[in-house]
Order: sequence, then structure tokens, then C-alpha cells
Amino acid sequence: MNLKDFDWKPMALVPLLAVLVLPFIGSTSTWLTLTIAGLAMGMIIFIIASGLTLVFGLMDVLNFGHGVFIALGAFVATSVLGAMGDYTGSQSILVNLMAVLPAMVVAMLVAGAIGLAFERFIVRPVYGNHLKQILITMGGMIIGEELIKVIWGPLQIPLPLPEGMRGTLLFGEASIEKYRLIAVTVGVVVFGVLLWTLTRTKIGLLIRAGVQDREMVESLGYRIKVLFVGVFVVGSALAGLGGVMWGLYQQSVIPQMGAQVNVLIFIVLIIGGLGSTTGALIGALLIGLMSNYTGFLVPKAALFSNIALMMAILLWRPQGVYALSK
Amino acid sequence: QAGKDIRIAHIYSRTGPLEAYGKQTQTGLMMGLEYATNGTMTVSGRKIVVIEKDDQGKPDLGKSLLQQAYADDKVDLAIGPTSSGVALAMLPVAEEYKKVLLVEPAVADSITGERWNKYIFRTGRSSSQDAISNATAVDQPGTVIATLGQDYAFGRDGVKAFKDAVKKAKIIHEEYLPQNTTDFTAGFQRIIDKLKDAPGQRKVIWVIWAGATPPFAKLAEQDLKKRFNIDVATGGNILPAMVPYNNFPGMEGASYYYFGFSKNQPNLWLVTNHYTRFKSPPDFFTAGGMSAAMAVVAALKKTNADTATDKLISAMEGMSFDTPKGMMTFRKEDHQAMQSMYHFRVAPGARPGAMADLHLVKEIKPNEMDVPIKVKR
Amino acid sequence: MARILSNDFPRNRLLAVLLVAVLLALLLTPFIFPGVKALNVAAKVLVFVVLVASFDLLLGYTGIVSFAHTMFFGIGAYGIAIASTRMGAGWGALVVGTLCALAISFVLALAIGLFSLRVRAIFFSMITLAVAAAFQTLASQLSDITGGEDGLTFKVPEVLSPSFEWGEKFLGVSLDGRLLCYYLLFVMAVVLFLAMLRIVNSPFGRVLQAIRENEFRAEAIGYRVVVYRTVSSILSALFATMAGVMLAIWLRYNGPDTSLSFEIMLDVLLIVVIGGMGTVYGAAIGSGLFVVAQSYLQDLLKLGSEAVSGLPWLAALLSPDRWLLWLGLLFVLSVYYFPTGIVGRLRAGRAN
Amino acid sequence: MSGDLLTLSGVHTHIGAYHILHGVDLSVPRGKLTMLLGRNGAGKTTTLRTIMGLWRASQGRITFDGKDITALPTPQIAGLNIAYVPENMGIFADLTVKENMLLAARGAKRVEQIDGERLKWIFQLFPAVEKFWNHPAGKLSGGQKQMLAVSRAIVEKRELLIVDEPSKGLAPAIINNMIEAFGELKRSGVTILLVEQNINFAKRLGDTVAVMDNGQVVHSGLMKDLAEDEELQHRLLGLAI
Amino acid sequence: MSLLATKDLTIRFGGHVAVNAVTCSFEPGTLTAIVGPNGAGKTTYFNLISGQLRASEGTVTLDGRDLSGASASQRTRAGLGRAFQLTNLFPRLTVLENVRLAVQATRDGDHKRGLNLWSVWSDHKALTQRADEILEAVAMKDKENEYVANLPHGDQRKLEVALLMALEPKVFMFDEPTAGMNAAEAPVILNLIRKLKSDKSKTILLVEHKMDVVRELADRIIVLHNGTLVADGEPAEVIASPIVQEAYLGVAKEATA
Ligand SMILES: Nc1ncnc2c1ncn2[C@@H]1O[C@H](COP(=O)(O)OP(=O)(O)OP(=O)(O)O)[C@@H](O)[C@H]1O
Ligand SMILES: Nc1ncnc2c1ncn2[C@@H]1O[C@H](COP(=O)(O)OP(=O)(O)OP(=O)(O)O)[C@@H](O)[C@H]1O
Ligand SMILES: [Mg+2]
Ligand SMILES: [Mg+2]
Repeated sequence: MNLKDFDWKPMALVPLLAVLVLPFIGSTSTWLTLTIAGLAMGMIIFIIASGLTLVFGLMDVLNFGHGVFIALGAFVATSVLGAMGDYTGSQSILVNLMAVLPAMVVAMLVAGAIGLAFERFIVRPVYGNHLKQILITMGGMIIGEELIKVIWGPLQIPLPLPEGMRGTLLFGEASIEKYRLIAVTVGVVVFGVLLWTLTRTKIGLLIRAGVQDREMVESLGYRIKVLFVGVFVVGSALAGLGGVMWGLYQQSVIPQMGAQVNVLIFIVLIIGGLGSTTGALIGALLIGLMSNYTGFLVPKAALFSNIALMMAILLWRPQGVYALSK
Repeated sequence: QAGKDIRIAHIYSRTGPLEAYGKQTQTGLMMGLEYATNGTMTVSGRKIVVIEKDDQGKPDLGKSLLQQAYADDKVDLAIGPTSSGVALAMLPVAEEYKKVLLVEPAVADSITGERWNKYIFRTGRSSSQDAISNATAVDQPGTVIATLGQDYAFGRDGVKAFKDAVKKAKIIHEEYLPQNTTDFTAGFQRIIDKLKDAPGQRKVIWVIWAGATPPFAKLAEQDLKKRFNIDVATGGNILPAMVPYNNFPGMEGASYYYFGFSKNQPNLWLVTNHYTRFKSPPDFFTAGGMSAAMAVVAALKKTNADTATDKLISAMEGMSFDTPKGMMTFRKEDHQAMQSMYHFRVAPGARPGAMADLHLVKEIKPNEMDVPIKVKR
Repeated sequence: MARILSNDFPRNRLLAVLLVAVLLALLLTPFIFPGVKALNVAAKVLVFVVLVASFDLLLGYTGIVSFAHTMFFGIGAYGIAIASTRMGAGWGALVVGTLCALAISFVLALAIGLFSLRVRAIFFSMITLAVAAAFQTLASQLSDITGGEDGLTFKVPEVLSPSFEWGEKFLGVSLDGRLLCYYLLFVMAVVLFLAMLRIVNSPFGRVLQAIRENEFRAEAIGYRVVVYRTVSSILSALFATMAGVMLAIWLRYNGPDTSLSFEIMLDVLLIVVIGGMGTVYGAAIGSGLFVVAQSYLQDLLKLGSEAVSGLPWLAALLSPDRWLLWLGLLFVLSVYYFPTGIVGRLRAGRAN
Repeated sequence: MSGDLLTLSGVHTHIGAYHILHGVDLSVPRGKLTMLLGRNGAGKTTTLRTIMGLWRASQGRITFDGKDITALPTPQIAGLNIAYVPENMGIFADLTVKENMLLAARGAKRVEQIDGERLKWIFQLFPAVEKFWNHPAGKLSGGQKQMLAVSRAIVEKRELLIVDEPSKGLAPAIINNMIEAFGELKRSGVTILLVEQNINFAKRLGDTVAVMDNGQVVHSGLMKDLAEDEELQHRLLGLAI
Repeated sequence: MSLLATKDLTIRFGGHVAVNAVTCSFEPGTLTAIVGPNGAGKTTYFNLISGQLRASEGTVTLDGRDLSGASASQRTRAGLGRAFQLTNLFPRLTVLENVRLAVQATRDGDHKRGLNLWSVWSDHKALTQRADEILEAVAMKDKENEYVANLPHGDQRKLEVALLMALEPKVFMFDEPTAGMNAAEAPVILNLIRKLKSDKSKTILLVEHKMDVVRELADRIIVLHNGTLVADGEPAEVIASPIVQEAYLGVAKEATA
């Protein structure tokens, strides 16, 4: 794609929003704190939404059960990190990472494995039918949540952040939590890998084609079934990763956490436009910023800021900022 | 009547968002009955039978379960529920059926306030009791306070009661955030902007928060003590929810219950037996459940196991009874149990992530708290 | 008969029998199933019949997936609750509450319809999901009006409350206001149900089906799709509001969880699917089955888990506390085995 | 090597409760162009779909290059170097023309890896494909989609080409191009199985022919013979030319 | 006076001009064939007239009334009826219901074109009767209770035309009505078009690639090429014109090849 064709307007939204609110906030240090925190929050939201950009955005599967994989990842992390107290207790980030990285890997593996079963028994019969997808994945979500309660109990479980990842960094008066910076790093990696896979490799194309016409993709000689399973598993694994990140951010996990973030990540995808990773990132960043700004300026309205943002975007571009043509 | 079972309904959140709380109450209730009847489960020859019902945290369901309990199951009295919303929906049912409802542990003030009727008793603490005890813990001259609560009735009422009880300190800001807030940056920033330059020797953020994602971990990240010399204070909670308190060694507040505070006979029994049976200390609502059981047994002993509603009511009004928290007394005017609260301090060497380690500063006795009577009679 | 049923007969013997059975059971509940619980369950069935049928108008007949349906249900219930709290118990409060609720629902449905029926169908459902969630939070935040999380407990006209006794016991059933209230609900449900049956069988109803089948072509043969869609979502909102009114009158209580929760939305969705989409009759049968099953599920599980108490794992799964697990399973299984719902199954059975 | 590349013997196909194919016997000789004719609803499309494994034969045997492919899954059948243009064209509407072509070129990971000569040839046959290279395929006109569908099938060399009504909706000039293209492919040794309503098309290209009716092959032989026998045409196809 | 006229009708998709300033008018009693290479803009031109697409510039007038701002459904009600190139029906309704919906859409009556919520649909006997007549005309009466999804391709094409007839428009637009039908089935549709033509009050537009059909039916041919109207006139004359011979029929090219 050449530069001239590139649609830069949505990209400009993020800095535009940040600049526009500056006069209202007044103090630059406050603004800086809010902006950096908002962007970092956006990155975290992007991580938890990234799995859904694949499953919902590319495969067109309205997976209401996606949240369960997020919760699952977080709960697995409590078990893994709980067993690695020596590493989490250290003041050194590197040592901490020796615990957090395995936790991420295990969470992704578990979520991916469950995703495999989920695809086989829940999603496979309903490809292409949104209503049935809603129903059956809702059922899947309820079952998943209850099973989490059976395994880990219905209680809230603390997931303390490893010692070295706590605290804030100060830039003059402005402050930013260390953990948010870590999340930004993870988010950038996830974004990069996704973007590369989807736009630079044939896999992305195949998935999108498979959603439109399975039979034709098979007639071209590709094993779409395997591909779909693969994508679903990766989507679930990403949700698991998101769960670890989210859980560590909250520092506690509850079985209902999946359902709680569901609406949020759906909004992100709608703003971004189905199937667009870049769109999802922009959507997540906008939401992160917007909720911080409104939270500061008009806290009462914070509740509706996501919806208002979504409505405004849809009025501008009814398909989301980066929609696939249709 | 003698020889017939005494039937008690316990309606609570066996499932739903408050599942964890409800189950503690049930455990406490059964242990309390056991303790109060010396393991016989009988009072004056009548056996006590507890019928459990799950309100799932839904007021409409709770209401119809209470109707069923009174009408279909013919219970003599009912205990519960876990959530205030459910309790408020239940109150008129007790009046309709003219049967006693012993509220435990729902906290809303209006249960023993505007919405009260004479069939309602409460062993649980009220929001006011919570707030007043918390105020006692931080209320000093020269202190400036910003409150941080959730933007719904529980948060706003709590802050209001707290404000009413604070006499010497100055409250300069009230911050309300949506109930399920996850990103606290904006709210904190508003509080910091208000508090950092406020005149006063001591600056405190008083937090009242119920639910899954409390702001403590995030507050701790902010390093407020070091940056702006701001302290954090808050009330007690169930043990898992208090884990983040360890981020604030030395933080003060007031709590309804912590297993290590009370040294009386029932509490010692409760702690020991809970440890042997469940490998964990009793919690907030376990103590509450036990208190309710002990209140019921005390009342039944007084009426000689006569369960006629008017007999029960007159026995309970003004009745004092022992609980794991010491003696409680049902106040005549609004049937609220007057009880001690505990001013606590988080252990100075507390380790983040570990179980909350609270030290007792002072037991706040019932007569030290001026809990207003809000019933309209 | 043909006129009452709008010429839309069950078209299957078993289906007809089932419908009559549901109707008779509801009519006679107070006398054949004694006890508060049975009556409460039956009343809930009545409310759900209306609510689910109104949702089917949208989903089954127009092909719109909305998650904001409980919002209108809630508006109806809050209308009664708020009016009764403010004005005191009385028929006036009921009338004012109902009318205000209908008006608000009308305006909201119109606004939502005009704004978002233009976006992609699946966006529409996600938007309504978000709107419904926000509305629920709003209801709990405006605690001065709505009573917040705690909700509102209120009284209804004396004639409808339990304390009003108007006769000696009849067949062992006390003739009180509760009974009158039940029959008020019964009559409302029957009237509203027949009205919806009429609507789906009117020329309008047929256009809705055409739009569901092929929106593009419906527009091309001369129907203004947006108008029809908007009218249908308004109608369905109004009927849902009436269901909310019925709920509030019966419970004499309303709160966010009672009428606005997403769980109710899920129940409604599931019932529509179990009963059979695009068949108003499915709402009746589905509600009957589902509400009864749901109400007794925990009791059943209790028996189950006691029976297998020797096997801790199984017992944990069968624990009454995990009733939602089985509900979730029901979702999955119903999509597997009842893709066209009970009514669809029965009717197809005859066709072959 | 000569002989039949593809054979169907006694193939029955059911769709749901309907019995559509009643024992189809068909052979497609190697390196030749075989026309499959028949009136609407005769079962031509169903036959092609059954070969591709998109519908399953309930009875009978399909062999390709001597190998039994009756029960193989579709991707594996296609993997035997078979290209298929379905009746509904199977265009991926959300993808660009370029991406559609890239998917069809199994050997290429990126567009640059597609055989440039071949692409040039395709562009020359169907100018629209080049003109709309970066456009979403869904926006093409009916005929342009048809061109894209055929282009996809020939972007890489395949042993067998199965095409369902390629001339439908095409302008006469383009039909000529297409006839030319199939001729060239045939010369390069590709075997082709073609369903067509356009009898001129059939006459100009076909080596052998099979005529279907009611789910069975009712006539097979050389195209030449059928083209010359108007009476037979009338009987089999219900038309006079 | 002409019935239907387009003036400077233009639509751009991004930079691509699909229909370019087409000015043309159509008289009652004539059948105009629209031909042109694939992608010339024929279907798009239809879409602009019937309102499926909104023009970037230019106007569409019917009977002197400007319809440029009207929606597709308004144009249908004003008398512009069209059948689609790709079959486009209500698959899960019966044949009779399909036609009846179309009848209801255009005829005024106590069914109020479908906004009547309160009468029972099947009571509107006049609608059913009219629908039956139309099905009779396309020889599909015996299939009236079948679900459209189960019909063979040819019958679906016929039903497509039946729907158009049910609308009783002033202008009939056919987009390749016989595409994918074989020579044995096509005559049913062609006969219908002939019959319409004999009713001198109707204006008929026909997009068709089969030149033999065009030659036989058309009173006039217009040619679109790259979105522009390049020829207009008597069939024989237009077909003989070099632009048609070369760009469309590809004759010249063949001669050189
Ligand atoms: N999905 C289906 N369900 C039921 N019947 C079908 C289905 N698809 C096709 N048929 C029927 O199978 C028969 C053969 O159809 P097929 O599409 O193979 O015919 P064809 O020879 O390709 O005709 P055409 O020339 O119209 O394309 C027809 O009678 C058709 O109605
Ligand atoms: N929505 C659209 N967006 C972009 N381009 C479009 C769109 N619709 C049509 N086009 C372009 O406009 C041109 C005209 O298309 P149209 O469908 O009118 O052709 P046509 O003359 O009907 O061709 P055919 O004979 O193949 O059906 C084509 O090049 C097509 O790619
Ligand atoms: Mg075919
Ligand atoms: Mg066209």
C-alpha cells in the first residue's frame, strides 16, 4: 500500500483529542499524568481486546465467551505466581520477569488449550450465524465462569504485583506507574506481531477469505478448518495473556472479571472497525484517554464516555475507523 | 407447642455476586447455634431447624423466598439476607406476615431507619455505625480529609454518615467514582490537586469501597505519603479484600471484626473451631452469622422457646446478648444491635500480598458512638 | 376463534394441546397448585410470556438483535414503582406510571431506532448492549428517583394487596387481593399476547418478515425499511414496557437487578430460541417451560447432589450453588438440538 | 500418458432429503476439453461439486489420475492440482482483486512471487483484472467478477480445470477472449471440464461432450458429432441452433 | 413527452467514474436495450435510476417529476420497477407470499401498503386474487405454496419477473433476465416481455448480452462504454457501428487475430 492511499485521519484522532483537552485541564503536569496513564491504559485494553480482533474481527464470530479466557488467564497467573514467591518477592524487575514470563506462557497455553475445546464443541456448529453464536457462547461463558468457581472458588483472589514492578516513576510533577510502562511494552509487541502476521503473511488473507466463503477457500486447496482452529486458539491464548496483564493491573482477580470487560472490548472493536488491528489499537487508545479526561473533567459523564465516543465515531464512520469494505 | 421444631429460614446469597459473603454467614450461623445450644441444637426441648434459601442477590427473589418461608414453610422467624437491596425488599413481607426478620449482615441504614417496621431486628452493623467508628479513628483537629467512594447509594450514604460524625477534622473534597472503576488515575488526580496544597498537619484520603476492584493497590502505587505526605484510611472488610491494605503499613481505620481482636469466650471458641474445621480464621461475616445465632438462641431462651411473634419481639427489645464481638444490645427504638467496633492499624511490617495483619488500637465501645435513631414511629 | 387468534393457528395437534395446557395451568394455578411459590412462579410466567413475545416481535419477525430490551422492561417497572412511591398507592399511580413509562419508552425506542438501525446489524446489537449496561448504571446512580441499588418497595391499590380479603376461603384458597392481582395479570397477559399475535399476522407483520428475509429487496419493492423497523422496535419496546408494568404490580418492588439485569436479557434470548423464533406461540411455551425449570432447578440439583454425595467431584458440579452451570449447558444444548425451537420442531414434524 | 484423467462411475448424490444425482458415469480424457451440457436443473453443478468433495457422493466412485478421491476432503482434492470455478464465482468480496489472485496462487507468498508472464497473459485476456487490481472485488460488475473467477483458476498451472458456466453475463468480446484462453490452456496440456449453456462456446472448444438430464449422463461422445447432428441436439438439449 | 429521463447522470466511486454524464430519455411503448462491455456501467445506471445508488451529479425525472432525492422505495412507489441481475427474493416465504407482498407494496387500500397493524393479513382477499393472477401469467400457479428457497434456478428467475409485474410500474427495468437460463426456459420470460411490449403504455429497459435477443426485442439500443453513452439509435444501425463492433462484440479484434 503506498503512502498516498494511507488513511491517516483516524491516527490523528489520538493526538488531536489530547491537544484539544489541554486548555480545559489547565495544569500541564496533570495533563501529562492523565495522558500518559490514558495511553498506557489504552495499551492494556488493547492487549485484552487483541484476541477478539482475531476471533470477532477476522472470523466474524461474536464470541461472548471471550471474557472467560481473560479470566482464565488471570486465574492461571494467580496459581503460577503464587508458587513462585521467591521470584515475585525480589526487588529486581529481571528476577520478577522470571516469574511473570512463565505465568504468561502457562496462561496462554491453558487458555489456548481450552480455546481448542471451545472451538470444537461450542463455536464450530455456529459459524456464520450471529444469533446462535451469541447464545451458544453465552452458554459457554456461563459454564466457564462456573467452572472457574469450581476450581478456584468463588472468592476474589489477590494477584499482587511483583515487588520490582511496583511504584511510580516521576517526571516532575507528573507520575506514571511502572507497571503501565511494562504493559505498553507488551502491547507494542503484541501489536507488532499481529500486524505483521495479518498484513505481511498470507494467513490473514486466508482467514478473511474463509469467513466470506469457506467452500471456495477449500476449493483453492487450503485447509480452512485447521486454520480456523488455529486462529481461535491464538485468539484465546491472547485473551489469556490479556488476563494476566489485566489481573496484574488490578492486583486481584474474580471469576466475573471476564464478563466485566466484555462490553469494553466490544466497544473497542466497534470503534476500530472489524478486522483491523490498527483500528483496535486506536479504539483502545481513544478509550483510555477519553475515560481519563472525562473522569477528571466531568466525572459524572465518565460512565457514558465510552458510549458517547462510540456513537460519535459511528456517526463519522458507520463501520468504525478502519473498516474492511463491505 | 413444646416438642415441635423451631423452624428458622436463612435466606442469603448462596450464589450471585455476594456468594462469598453469604457462605461465611451461613457457616457462622450454624457454628453459633451449635455454640449457643452447647451442641444440642435444641432450646427448651424444641429442636432448631434451619431452612436455607438462596436469594442469588436478587431482591425480587429474596422477597418471594421470604413469603414462601413464612407461608409455605411456616417458619417461626427468618434470618438474612446478605445484600441491602434484598433486605429492603423483604422488610414489608415481615410486616405482612407478622413474623420476625433478623437482618444479618445487610448494612443499609434505612433497614433500621425510614423503612423499618417493628418486626425487623438487626445484629449486623449499620452503615452509620461503620462510618461513625471510622470517623472516630481519624477525627483529629488539624486534619484535612478527602473522601473517595463509589457513586451509588452505599457510597454516598456512607460518606454522608461519616461527614456527620466528623467533628474536629475538615472534609474538603468528596470524590465519587463509578462503581466498577478500574482506572483510578483521573479520580486520584482530582483528589491530589485538591489535597496537596491544603493547609493542615495531616492529610487523609478516607476510602469507602465495596466490591471487586478496590483502589488500594493503585493508591499505594502513587506513593502519596512520600510525594505529598498524604495518608490513607479506610474501614475493615473480609480478609481477601484486605490483602491490599498491607501496601499501607501503619494505615488506620475502623473495622467491624477481625479475628484477632476480641478475646472473649465465644470468639476464642469460634477462632479455634474455625481453624480446626476450615484451616482458616473466621472472617467478617462468620462472626456476624454467629452473632445472629446467639441473638436468636438468647431470645428463645427468654421466651422459653415460645415462638409467638409478639413474645419474641418483647423478649428481644432491649435484650443484651453475648457474641464473638462482646455484648450487644437491641436498642428499643429501632431494634439495631448496639455493638463495639475496632479501631485498627495495619501492622508496620506488613508484607504486600500476604494476609492482612491488623493491630488493635482501641475497642470503640457502643457508648462512645452516638448512632442516630432514624426510625419514624 | 379464527378472529381471536388472527387466523394463525398452532397448526399442529401436539402444539395446540401444549398451548391449551399452558393456558389452563395458568388459569387454574391458584386452585390446583397451592402455596406462595407456585403462584409467584405462575405470575412470573405471565410476565415473561409478554416480555418474550415482545422480544420475538423484534428478533423473530424483524431480525433485529437488541440487548436493550430489558431497558424498556425496566422502564415499565420503574414507571409503576416511581409513580406509586411518589403518589402513594392507588389506581391513579398505576395509570400515570404506565402512561409515563410508555411515553418514555416510545421516545427512547424512536431515538435508538433512528440513530442506530442504520449501522450494521451486529454493531447495532453491540451498541444496544453498551446502552443497556449504561442505563442500568444510570438507574442505580439516580438513587433519589429510583432508589438506587436498593430499589423501590411500594404499595399497590388496596384491592390488589394480600391484606384485602373479599370472601371466605374457596376450595381451600383464601380469596384475597393477591388472587385478584394474579387474575389482573392473567387478563393483561392474554390481551397483550393476542394483540401481538394480531400484529404479526397483519399486513404490517408480513412486511416485517419480508425485511427479515431480504431487507434490500423489501426496500426495492417499495417499503421504507427504516420506518417499518423503527415502528417495530417501538412496538416491541411498548409491549416490553407493559410486561415491566405487570412485573412491578406483582412484586410491589423494583430495582435495577430485578428488571434491568443482563441476566434477564439472557433468559429472554434463551426462551425465544427454545420456544421457536418468529412464532409468537413459542414465547408462551418457552416461558412456561423455562421459568418453571429455572425456579425448580436448584431444588432439583439439591436432590441430585445429595444422591451423589459419595463422589465429591460430581457433587461439586451438581451443587445447587452451581445451578448457573447447568443453565449454561442448557444454552449450548438448545442451540445444538433445538435450532428451530419447540414450535418450529413440532410444525416441521407435521410438514414431513 | 493418455487415457482418462478423471472418471466418475455410478455416482449418486443426495442433498438433504433430495436425491439429485442418480448414477452419473463420466470420463474426462487427459489433455482434452470435455463439455458437460444439459438443461437447467439437470445436475451439472451438482456433479462438479461432488467431484470437488463439496457434496458427498452417497454411492459410486470418483477417480483422479487413477487415485480414488471419492472420500477425500475438498482441500486435498484441490491439492491434487485441480482448479475449480464455481457457479456463483466464489469471489472474496472484501478482498482486493490482487488478494483474490494471491490466494489462488498457492505457490506464492507474496504477489511478486506470482509468475509474471502468466499474469501478463491474464491481464491481456481480461483487462478489467489489471484495471481493478487494487479494488475490492465485491465492487466489480457482474461480468468482471466472472473474469476474475476464471483468472484465479488459471493463475498457476493446474492439471485439471473445472469450470461452471464461465460465459454467463459476459460481453461477446470477452467470450471470445475466454474461448481463446481455454484453447491456449488446452494446447499447453491442461485437461478441462466445462459446463456451459452457450452452445457456440461449446461447439468451438469441445473435444468430447457429455449431456446430462435428470441427474444422469444420457449421452456422451465427441463434440464434433453432436454439433453436426441437429436432431440429436434437439432431442438432448431441447433447442435448435 | 418522454416518461423517464436522466440528465447528466453521474456517479464516481473514489476516482473511478462508473457512469459519466448520461443524458437520455425513454418513451412509453418502446423497449430500449442497453448494451456495453462488462463494467460499462449498465447495472450502475439501473441502480441510479431505481435509487439503489445515489448519483454524484445529475437528475432522474419520471413524468416530469424530479426523483433525484427520492429513496429506492419512493421511486418504486412512483412507478419505477426493476428486476435484479442476481436473483433477489424472500427465500423463506412461499411463492404466493412473495408476490402478495409486492402487490401490497404498491396498491393503496385498507391494508395501507403494509402499515396496517390491526387487520388480519389473509383477510385482504383482493391482494391474494391479484397475486394469483400474476402467478398464472408466469405459469407458476401450481407452485404457489412452495418455499422459494427450494425452487430451481429457472423458477426463481421467473418469480423475479413476477414480482416486478406485481408492482405494476410504469417503467420496467430488466437486468439480464435470462442469465443462466438455457434456451429451453428463456422463452417464458421473453414471451412475458413481448406481452408487456404490446401494451403500448409501458416503458421497458433491458440490459442483455445475448445479441440475438436484443436484435429481436429492441426498438432502440443505447450503448454504454466506460460509463459514457456512446451510441443511441435503431438496433441495426447501432449494432453495425464500429464502436459496438470493436469494443463490445470484439469483431474487429477477431478479424486481426
Ligand atoms: N441446495 C439444494 N437443495 C435442494 N435441491 C437442490 C439444491 N441445489 C440444487 N438442487 C436441485 O438439484 C437439481 C440439480 O441442480 P444443479 O444446480 O446441479 O443443476 P444444473 O444442471 O447446474 O442447472 P443450471 O443450469 O440451472 O445451473 C435441481 O433440481 C435443483 O433444484
Ligand atoms: N459500489 C461500487 N464501488 C466502486 N466501484 C463500483 C461500485 N459499483 C460498481 N462499480 C464499478 O463501476 C463499473 C460499472 O459497473 P456495472 O456493474 O454498472 O457494470 P455493468 O455494465 O453492469 O457490467 P456487467 O455487464 O458485467 O454486469 C465497474 O467497473 C465497477 O467496478
Ligand atoms: Mg448449474
Ligand atoms: Mg451488470
